Amino acid sequence: MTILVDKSTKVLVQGATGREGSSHTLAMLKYGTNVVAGVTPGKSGSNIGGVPIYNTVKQAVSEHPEINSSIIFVPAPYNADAVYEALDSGMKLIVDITEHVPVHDSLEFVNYARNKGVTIIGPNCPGVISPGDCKLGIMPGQIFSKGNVGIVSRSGTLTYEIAWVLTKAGLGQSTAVGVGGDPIVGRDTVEIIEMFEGDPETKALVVIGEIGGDAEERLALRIRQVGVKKPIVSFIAGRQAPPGKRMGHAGAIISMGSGSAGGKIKALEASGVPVAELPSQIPVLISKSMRQ
Amino acid sequence: MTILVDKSTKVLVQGATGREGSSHTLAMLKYGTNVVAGVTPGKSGSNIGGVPIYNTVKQAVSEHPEINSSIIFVPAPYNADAVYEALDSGMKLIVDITEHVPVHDSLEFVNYARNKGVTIIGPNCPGVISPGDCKLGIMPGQIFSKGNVGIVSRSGTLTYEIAWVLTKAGLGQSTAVGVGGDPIVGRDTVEIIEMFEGDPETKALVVIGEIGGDAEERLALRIRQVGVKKPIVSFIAGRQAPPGKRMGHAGAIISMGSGSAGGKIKALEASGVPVAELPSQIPVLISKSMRQ
Amino acid sequence: MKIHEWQARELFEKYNIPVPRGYLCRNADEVRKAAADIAKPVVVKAQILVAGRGKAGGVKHASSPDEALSIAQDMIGATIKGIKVTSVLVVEAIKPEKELYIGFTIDRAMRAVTLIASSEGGVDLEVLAKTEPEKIYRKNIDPMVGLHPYEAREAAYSIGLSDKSANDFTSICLKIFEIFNSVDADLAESNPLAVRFDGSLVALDSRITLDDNAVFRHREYYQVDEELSPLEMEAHAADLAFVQLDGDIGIIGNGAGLVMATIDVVAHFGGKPANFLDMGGGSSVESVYRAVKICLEQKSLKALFVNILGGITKCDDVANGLVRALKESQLKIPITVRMVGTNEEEGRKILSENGIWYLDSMETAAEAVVKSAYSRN
Amino acid sequence: MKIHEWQARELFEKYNIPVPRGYLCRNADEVRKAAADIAKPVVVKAQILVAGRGKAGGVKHASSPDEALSIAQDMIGATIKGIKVTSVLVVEAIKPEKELYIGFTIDRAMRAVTLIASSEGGVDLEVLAKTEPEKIYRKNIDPMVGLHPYEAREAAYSIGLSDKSANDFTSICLKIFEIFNSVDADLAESNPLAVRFDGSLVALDSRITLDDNAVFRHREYYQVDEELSPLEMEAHAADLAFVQLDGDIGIIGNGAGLVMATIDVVAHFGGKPANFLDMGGGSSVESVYRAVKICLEQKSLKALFVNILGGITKCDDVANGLVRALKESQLKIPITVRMVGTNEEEGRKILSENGIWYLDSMETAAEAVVKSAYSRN
Repeated sequence: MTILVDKSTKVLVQGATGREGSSHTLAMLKYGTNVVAGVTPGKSGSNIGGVPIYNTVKQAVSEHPEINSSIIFVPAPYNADAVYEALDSGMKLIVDITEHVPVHDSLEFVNYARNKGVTIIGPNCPGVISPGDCKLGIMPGQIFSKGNVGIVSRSGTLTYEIAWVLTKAGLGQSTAVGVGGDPIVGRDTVEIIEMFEGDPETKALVVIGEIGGDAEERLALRIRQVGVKKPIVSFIAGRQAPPGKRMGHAGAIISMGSGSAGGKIKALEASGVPVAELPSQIPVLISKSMRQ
Repeated sequence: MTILVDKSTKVLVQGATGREGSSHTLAMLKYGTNVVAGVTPGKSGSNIGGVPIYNTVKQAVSEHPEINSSIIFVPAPYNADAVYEALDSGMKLIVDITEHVPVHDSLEFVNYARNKGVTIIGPNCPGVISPGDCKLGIMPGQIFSKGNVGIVSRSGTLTYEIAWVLTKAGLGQSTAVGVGGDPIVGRDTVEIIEMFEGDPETKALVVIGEIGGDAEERLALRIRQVGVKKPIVSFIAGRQAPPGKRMGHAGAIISMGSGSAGGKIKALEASGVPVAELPSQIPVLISKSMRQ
Repeated sequence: MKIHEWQARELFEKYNIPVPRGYLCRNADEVRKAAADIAKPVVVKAQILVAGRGKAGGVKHASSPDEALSIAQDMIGATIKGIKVTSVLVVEAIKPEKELYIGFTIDRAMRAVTLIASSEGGVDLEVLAKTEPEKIYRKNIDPMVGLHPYEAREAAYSIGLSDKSANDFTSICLKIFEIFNSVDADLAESNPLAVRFDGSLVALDSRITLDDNAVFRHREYYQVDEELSPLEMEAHAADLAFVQLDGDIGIIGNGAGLVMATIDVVAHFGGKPANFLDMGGGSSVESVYRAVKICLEQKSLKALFVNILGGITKCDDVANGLVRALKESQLKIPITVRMVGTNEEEGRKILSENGIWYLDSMETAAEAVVKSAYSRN
Repeated sequence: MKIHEWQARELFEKYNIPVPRGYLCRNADEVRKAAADIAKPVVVKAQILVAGRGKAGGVKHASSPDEALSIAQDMIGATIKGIKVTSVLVVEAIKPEKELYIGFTIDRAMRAVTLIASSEGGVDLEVLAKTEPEKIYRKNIDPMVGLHPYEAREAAYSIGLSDKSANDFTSICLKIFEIFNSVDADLAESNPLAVRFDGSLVALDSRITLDDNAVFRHREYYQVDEELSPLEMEAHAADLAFVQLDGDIGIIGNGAGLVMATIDVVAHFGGKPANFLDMGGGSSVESVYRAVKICLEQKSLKALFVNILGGITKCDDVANGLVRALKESQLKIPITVRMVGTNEEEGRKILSENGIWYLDSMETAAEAVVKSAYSRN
C-alpha cells in the first residue's frame, strides 16, 4: 500500500492538449501511469499519445467510468472552473498542477472539496508519485525509486533533489507528495503526515518545508501533543531568506516576524525532529532515526 | 414518541421582542413549550414573560447550552440572516414562521441546512405541534388534542380547521406539521411523511395539499413505487382556483397546466389515497382506512 | 412579477448579451424614425405583460420605415388580449440559421435553480416538453455555489453546439444566470436565442419574471400587473391577496388554504364564489375593514361569507373591523360569519352586540350562505 | 500587491464607508487649497507603499492651510524610507472618542477568511496580539458562504460596542468584506476605525493588499512595488522571481524551494549569495537567457551558480539559453552549472560543446562555486 495513488489510479488529464498538459500526459504514460482520457473544450475526437480527448469531464467519465483521479493543467484564470468540473464528476483525488491560481479561487474550491470529501493536492504543486506504481504529477520519474520513505514537501524541485539523494543512498520512497507552494493548498503537511501514519508501507518520513505560513510549526505542535507513529526527519529551505520578501512561491514569505526557517527548525527540533542542514544529511538522519 | 418536537425541545425565539414574536413567545409559554431564551439585537437584558433576551444567538446558546431548536419571527429582509445565525449555532430544528421571504434567500439557506443536516420547517409556515408536549409555532393550541393522527399541511389555517374537525371527532394528533406555503420549503410533504412512517406514535396520516408545485404528485408517485406503511387520507384545497392566478400563498399557482387540484386528486386517488371533498369527511375516511 | 421585454432586454444589454439593434418607442413617429435608423427590415413588438402576444397580433414585421409607421399607428393605443398598448419595441429583423432556447427557472422539489436549454427554440417550451422531451436539456444548479462555466459548456455541447456557437452559448448562459440572481428572478429566458450565419448567437427575445417577495430589493422594476382587474389592483395596493372569480358570493377568510377550501366548500353546496380574499395572518382591525370594503365593491354580490379561524388572527380584531365596514357600507346583502379560535369569545360578543349572526362550523356556514344568497331571488 | 491608501480610501468611499473629508494632492499648492476647503485642522499623509510611514515623518498634522502648505513643501519630493513622495492625502483631522481595529485576512491553516476586530485600534495589531491577545476578536468566515450580517454583529458586541456604534460597525464590517472579495484582497483593514462623539464610526485609515495572483482581474490597481530595486523591477517585468541579497555569488535555479536551498547550501559552505532567482518550472530558452542577463547585471558578482533539476524544465532548453546569454555577456566571472533531470544528456552535450563546466551534485557544485568566487581574489 501507498498513499493517494497506486496501480488502481485511473487518470483524467484536464487541459490535456496544452503544452504542459500534452508533454506530461506522454511522460505519465511512459512512466506507466494509467492515463485513461483527457479533456480540452472543443478538442473532442483528438488524442494525445493514444489517450482520447473529450470536450467535457462529464463526457470523459461517461465513456470511461473507471476514472477516479484527475490532474489539472488548466491556466490560472480558468483553473477553478476545471477544479469544480472535476469535483462535481466523482473524482476521489484531484492534483492541481497550475501555478498563480488566485487565492480567493483556491479558498473556495478547497472548502468545497473538503465538504464533499474529495482530496485536492495543490494548486501550484508537482503532484504525487508512488514510485513504480503511479506518477500523477510532473516530477521526473527516474529520480524516484520504490521503498519505504514517505516524502511530503512544499516545494517541487527541492523534492526531486531530496528524492534523488535518497535514491542514491538506496532509500526508496513509498509515496512523495508535493503539497504545493501556495498559501492555500488542498492538503497541507500535517494532513499528509496523518495519511502516511496510516500507511503500513511507509516506515519513515521526510518533511521538506520552507519559509512562510505555519505548517511546520503546526506539525511540531501535533507531534508534541499526540506524538507521531513514525520517525520524521526534515529539511527547511530559506535559512538565508530576508524577511518581507516573497521567495518565488506565493506562500514563501516571512511576514510580521513569523514563518522564518529558524522558527520552524526550532519548533521541529523541540519536538524531536532532526532537521538536516544539507540534503545529503537526510539519508543519514533517516537511517539513524529508524534504528532508534 | 412524536416527530420533530416533544418535551425535550428547548426553544430559542429569534425576533422575540417584535409584535408577533412577543405574543407567540407568551402563547408558547402558556401552552407549556420550553421556551428558554429569545434574541433581538440591541435588546440584551430585557425579557418577555420572564424569558431572557440576548443580542445574539451565540450569546443565548452560551448562556443556555440546552437550546436545540429555534423559531424565527424576523421580517423577510433580515430573515435569511437569522436563519444562518441559527444554522451556525448548533440548532437541530429551525421553524421559520416569516412570510414573504425572497425565494433566492430560502433556496440558499435550505441547501445550506441540508448540507449541515439541520431540519428547517418553513418559511411561511405555522410551525409544528405535538399536542400536549410542545407547540413550536403560531397555531391556536386549544384546537389540537393528543392522539395518533399525523398531519402534514401546506396551509396554516386550513390545518387548524382540519385539526379541529379531528379533535371534535375524538381523533387526536401525534404531530401536526405545517410545511409552509412558499415554493421552496425546508422539508416538503414527502419528507414529513417519511418521518411519520418512522414514528410508532402515528397510526394514520392526513395530507393537506393545495394547488401549485408537485409535492402531492411526488407523494403519490412514491406511494406507487415504494408503498407507504401507514394509511393516508387527504384534502386538497383549490378545486375552484383559476389557472395562472396566485391564490394567496407564493407557491399556490396553477402554471402551464400543472399543479391543479384535479391533477393532484387524480394522482393521489390512483395511489389509493382517498381524498375528502369536505373537511368533515376526513375523520370518517381515517376511521375507515385504519380499519382496513 | 413580470417585467417588460424592453426591461429584460436592457438587462441583457447591460450584461453584454448580444441583442438585435432596437429602440423602445411610445408613438408611431418614433417608430418610423427607429426603423429608418436601423435601415433594415424590423419587427414591431407590443410591450404588454401577457403571454401569447404574437398570435394576438402584438408582433409584426415591417420591411420599410413607412410600413413600420403604419403598423405602429394600428398597434399603439390598440387593446391586445385586454391590455392597452402604450409602447412598442422596434428591433432589427434577424433571419436566424437556427433557433435555440435558454432559460433559468426554480425547481421546487430539488430546491435548485434549473438551467434549461434546447436546440429547438422559438417554440413553446411547455409543448416541446410534452412532445419531444429528449430535446430539452436540464441541469440543476446548486444555489449555494452558482453556475460554473463548465456547466454552461456542458449544456452547449449537449444541445449540439460547437466552436463559436458553443463559446457564445457558454458566455450568454453565464450572463443570464448572473441576471437571474442579480434581480431575484424566478424565470429568465431567451426564446429564441438565434444562431446567425457565422455561428454567433443573438438573443431575439428576452423574458424575465421577478420573485414577488424580492421586489423590495428591486423597486426600480416594480410593475403593476396589467392583467389584474381594477379591483384586484386596489386590493393588492391594500396588501390583500384578492382574485376575482365568476360567481356571486363574496368570500373573505384568513389564510390562503382556508380561503381556497372555503371556496371549494361553497361550490360543493352549489354556491358560486365571486372572489378569493385572504386577509393573511395577524390581520388588524384596519385590514379587515379594507377587506370587507373591497369585497363589497363587487357588483351583483348576492351574499358575503366571512370565514375566520383565529391563530395569529384575533377574532375580536376581525369583529371590530367587520362592524365598522358593515356600518359604513349599509350592507344590503346577507352576511354569514364563521368565527372560531383566538379571542373567539370576545369576537363573538362584539358580533352579537351588533346583531351579526355567526356560526361554528365552516360547512354549516357555507350551506347557510348559499341558501341565503339564492333564496332571496 | 499593496495599493495606495488613497486607492483603498476610494474603494471605501465607493462602498459608502464613512471616511474623513479629504483630497489627494500632487503639489503643495493643491494641499493648501484642500486644507482651506476642509476649513478644519487636517492631516497630511505621504502616499508611499511602505509600512511605518508615520514614525518616519510621513504623517503630519496642520492646524491651518498655511501650515499644511509648509508641511507639503517639505514632504512632497522628499524621500521617506527610501521612497520618493509624489502625492499626499489631505484629510480632516478627527479627534476620536475611541479607536477600533477592523480587518480581514486569510488563515492558511483553516483555509478561511479571518475577520479580526479589536476595541484597541490605532496600535500595531501584531504587537497587541503578543501583549494582550484577549483584546483581539477573531472569527473564521467560510469562503463558500461569505460573511453574514449576524457575524459582523457578533464581532461588534464582542468588542464591547452597542447602539449606533454596533450598527455602524456591522455595516462597515460587511462593506469591507465586500471590498475584500471584490478586489481579491489578501488584507483589507481600517486601523484606526474611529468612534466619534455621537457613537458614529469613521475609517481614519484604510489599507488593502491584493493577491498577486489575481492582479489579472484587477489591472486598474496594478502598481509597481516601490520597495523593489530597479533590477528587481526589471526581473519582475520579465516574469522572473528575483530578490536581491547582500552577497556576491549569483544564484539561478528552477523552483523556489530549490533556489532557497541552493542559497542555504552556498552559505553553508561560506559563500555569500547575491540574489534569489527562480526561473520557475517549464522555463524556455528565452527565459533562461533573460534570467542570466539580469543576474549578471548585478555589480561586484564574483561567481555565478546555475542549479537545474529538470522536471518540467528541460535541461537542453536551459543549456541553450545559458550559451546564448554567456556569449552575449562575455562573462568575466567563473560559472558553475549543476544540471540533472529531464533531457539531461542533451543539455550536457550542449554545455560541453560550448565549454561550460557542469556537476552532478548540488553540494559539490556549491562548494566549487564558493571556491571559484573567493580564490580568484
